[in-house]
Amino acid sequence: MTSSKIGTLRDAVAEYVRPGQTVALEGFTHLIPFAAGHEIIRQRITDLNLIRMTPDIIYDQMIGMGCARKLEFSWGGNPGVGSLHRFRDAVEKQWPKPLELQEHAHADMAARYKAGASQLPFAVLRGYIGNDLPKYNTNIRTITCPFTGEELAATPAINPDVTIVHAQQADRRGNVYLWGIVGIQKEAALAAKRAIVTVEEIVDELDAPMNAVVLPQWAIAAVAPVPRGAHPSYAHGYYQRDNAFCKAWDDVARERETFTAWMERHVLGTPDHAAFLHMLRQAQHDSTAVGV
Amino acid sequence: MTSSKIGTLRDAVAEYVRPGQTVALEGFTHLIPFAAGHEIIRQRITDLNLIRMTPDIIYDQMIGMGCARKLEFSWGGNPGVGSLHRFRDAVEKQWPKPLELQEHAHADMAARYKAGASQLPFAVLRGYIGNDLPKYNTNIRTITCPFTGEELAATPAINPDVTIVHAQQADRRGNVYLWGIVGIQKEAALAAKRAIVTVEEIVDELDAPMNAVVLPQWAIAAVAPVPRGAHPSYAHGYYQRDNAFCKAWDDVARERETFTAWMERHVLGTPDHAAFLHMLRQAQHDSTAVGV
Amino acid sequence: MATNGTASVDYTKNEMMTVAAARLLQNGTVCFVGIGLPSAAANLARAMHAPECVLIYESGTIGSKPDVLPLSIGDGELAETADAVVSVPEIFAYWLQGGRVDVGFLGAAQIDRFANINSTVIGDYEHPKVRLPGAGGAPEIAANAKEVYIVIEQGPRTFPARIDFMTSGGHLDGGDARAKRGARGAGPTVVITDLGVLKPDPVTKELTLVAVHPGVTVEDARKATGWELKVAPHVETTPSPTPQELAALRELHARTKAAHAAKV
Amino acid sequence: MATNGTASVDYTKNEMMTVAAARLLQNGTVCFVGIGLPSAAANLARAMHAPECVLIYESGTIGSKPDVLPLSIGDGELAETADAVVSVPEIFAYWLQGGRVDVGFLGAAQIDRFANINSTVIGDYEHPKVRLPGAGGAPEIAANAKEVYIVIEQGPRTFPARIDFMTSGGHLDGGDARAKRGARGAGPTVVITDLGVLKPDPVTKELTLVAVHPGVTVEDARKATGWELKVAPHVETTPSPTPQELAALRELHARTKAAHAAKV
Repeated sequence: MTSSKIGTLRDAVAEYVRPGQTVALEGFTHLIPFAAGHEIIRQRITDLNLIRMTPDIIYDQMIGMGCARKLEFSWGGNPGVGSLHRFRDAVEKQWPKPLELQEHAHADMAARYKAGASQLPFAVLRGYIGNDLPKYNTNIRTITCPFTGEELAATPAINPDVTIVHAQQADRRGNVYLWGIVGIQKEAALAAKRAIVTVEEIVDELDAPMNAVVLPQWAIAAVAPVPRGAHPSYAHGYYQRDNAFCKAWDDVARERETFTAWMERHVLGTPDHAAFLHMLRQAQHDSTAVGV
Repeated sequence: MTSSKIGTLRDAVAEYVRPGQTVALEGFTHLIPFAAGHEIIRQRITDLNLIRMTPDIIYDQMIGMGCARKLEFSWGGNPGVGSLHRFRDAVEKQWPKPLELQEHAHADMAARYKAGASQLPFAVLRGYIGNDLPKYNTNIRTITCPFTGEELAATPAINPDVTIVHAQQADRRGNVYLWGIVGIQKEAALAAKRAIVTVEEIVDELDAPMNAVVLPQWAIAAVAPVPRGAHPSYAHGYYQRDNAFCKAWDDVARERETFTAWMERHVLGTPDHAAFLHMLRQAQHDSTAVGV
Repeated sequence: MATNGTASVDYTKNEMMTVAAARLLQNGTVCFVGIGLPSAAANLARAMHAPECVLIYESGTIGSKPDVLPLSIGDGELAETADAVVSVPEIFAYWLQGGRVDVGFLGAAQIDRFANINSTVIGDYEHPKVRLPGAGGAPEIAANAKEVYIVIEQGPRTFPARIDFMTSGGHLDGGDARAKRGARGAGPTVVITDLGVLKPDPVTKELTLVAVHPGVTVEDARKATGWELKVAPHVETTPSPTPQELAALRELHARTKAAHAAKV
Repeated sequence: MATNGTASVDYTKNEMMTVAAARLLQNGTVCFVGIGLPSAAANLARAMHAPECVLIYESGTIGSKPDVLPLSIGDGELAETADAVVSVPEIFAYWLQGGRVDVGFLGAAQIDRFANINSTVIGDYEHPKVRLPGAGGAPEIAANAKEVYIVIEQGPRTFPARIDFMTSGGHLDGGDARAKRGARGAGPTVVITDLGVLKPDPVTKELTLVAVHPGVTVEDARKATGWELKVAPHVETTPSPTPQELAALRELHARTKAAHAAKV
């Protein structure tokens, strides 16, 4: 029952991620599950309702490759660099297909995941005062405190069909340990019907401090070891962010043609993350920073 | 501004705890702030609205010594031993004075503290289905989900005037680190207008893991080093619970006379926690387990 | 304590009750454990047939594997042997209310015919004869665990015609009342007493005696019940504790006694 | 980049803006920091007069003391140098909404005369000309921090007569509108631009030019503003960056550049 949870990312995505589902790949600037996003692209899974607080390069790639019909989010950008060109092209010019947006604020998305993990139907927050989003997003409503009469914002819980997160370690039974900036990952995983976790490595024993963020194996559907699975984001204690890649991405993604060519060669043209990373390294040796 | 936060427990209680206030001394079976409770008894502070998920011996003592006019709680007992005799005497026979009860369930009290720490006026939970408390406690109400129409329980946030917790360590600036069973302490401290923390020791550097439970000094009103300040409960990494004391307490507290004599001698008759512990140890040498 | 002896080894009624309760837990079951007898039964199950049974204690310990029984719901041993130690709000919100608990394992002071339990007061709530500890985690364990097991000694005081206070909803007033009130879990599916085993009728949800322990008669169970006890057409007899079960349970208690004495 | 030089050292407009913003932070202030210029200003303050300024980043780091500027809101350096690293829901619920932040320090794409800011779209929301990143943490920082500082370059596009979308409420439509809507914090108390400093009128809450940077005229500020700019009776001139301030800022940027280049 337990060790069978550890397998390949390919098998986990094939088994649990289906077209049309609501899927969250979470990671708040750290431990972003890039390899898992690429695997979804490789398996040509489309029509997804993607959720993420901070859609960045991996969501830009998934949107540009036509995986998504809708995006629920609160901030979309390439951190420290600029816009997401594929995201903008989808929103501004419906390329490669229209992208429906359901837009919230960070505090709200965090509260919505928390409500989802708690199996509550809605979240409550002091939010959206003087914000125009409720004019366009009918999922931002109000609720009245039954004690004080105050009016607060209320939004629906997030309960993805599948959440995918990346962590530093799992033990041989599949218990997962992550540390550093832990973001929204625990809530996103527990809010989902099924959670898939990619990890840097499988270890004999998690040497986790007593109050560490540990997800027990029985709360997870599948664990897949994927070294450097968060690249070009970082994994605290393993590797740092590939800032050069993030900057170079801006040029790759700016035009549809360069984007498509890059994705076909590097993602669709490689069988897995190890091969992808190998190709990137070779390209970098050949002097172009991201192998365009 | 920072180092001045570290001082004596006597000064912290004298400065921040006032008659009539709403005061929470929290600790979920671990790190229970016994020394702080004794100091409140020594300073003859009365008319308190005490809050605690799990009132146990220290609240039995405070209630029996007349500190409380009201108790908000969700489980009252001497864990692993039995009833709290002074609590029962107050509820059943109004001795030494009547004790108003506001009773909830654990899941609710936890949600109420969380709402308090979040500065929300109310908490929402799936609770009280088939529970009679809402018949007596008008603070347990219902709220309707603005999305699904479901009816859920709603209760008011807890925002004590003062919360007191015990932790293992503080650094010289007053940053506090606790570990093990961390209970409701962070929420209780952050929900309060002022938080007082007693600690086992002051250390040069907190050697806390990255995601540990650390309360920064600027979120705390006062820090007081009180070695063995959680006795007879335990402090993980420092000392274990004094089970013999907890069992012997049952006999001490059963009768008003033995209780009063014990409290006068051991608590009112000692200037501070060190002297209290010294007297206990001497009494144990003299063969009676709790120095009756 | 009285002993019954139909097998080769003598055992107490309490031991029979603990063993019968332990047998219900499956390997891999996620069990939210109350202190006392539920905790003893769950840890006996871990020592016997269910080593991978996941124990959650409301103090926030997930996957505790204590070698000795805890005296309180928050003993240090529970934290030291856990897979994760989380805050109390988290354990109630993300793990219990989050629907991740298979079995809620509860004790009680009183139970009624629909497996509603009282752990709040004997007598009137506002002028109680006996003030009991109160709800603790029980109401939401009863509401949100996928199913609930209850262990309680059976007698006229613990099985009254009407409980004085409803602390944790079982099947409320029977039938589909529970589902109608929005409870997510199935509620109590079994009650283990020192006399036998009761299960709710599939339709009416009234507790029905389905087994008696060795040496106990149906009549004994009737007499120990404050209402007219419903009895299954065929009442099983619980197999006696095996020597292995008894040995494991007694070792657990012996280790516990030694450890807690040493800990002072 | 253009340089102004009224002091003994040349400096850029961006440097003047950063230094002016940094000077506002007091030692011990708890500051919720946006990425980019707010982060640069806050860390310059730490390096200069406010070493105990507590920096909170929305990724969950409390009391970060980075030696180099983060590229993202969640760089590892922010975690490594923090007093505590908590989850994202906790940082928003217990720390920001919990009322523990003295100053929210924000940038923006557009600002209006009542210090409402837009970081969502240029053009119509449903058919945008330019889709910007969106709200992030800003709306609740603006609502719940005790006060808000905004840094933004001043020009007709960033200071339009009407912003295209209100992402984070400043003083709404002025007067006591903000308090009436239930915002807990005082809202924007100062706006620092590359031209000068604006503060809301105490009554109307309309932004009023109270200072210009050296070499900037009131007329320059008026021209860079898309509405008829309100000007204080006496407009101060911001003191130029001191050599110490400039050295500290340039060292910070040099360390940052070296560190991030080395990190690939």
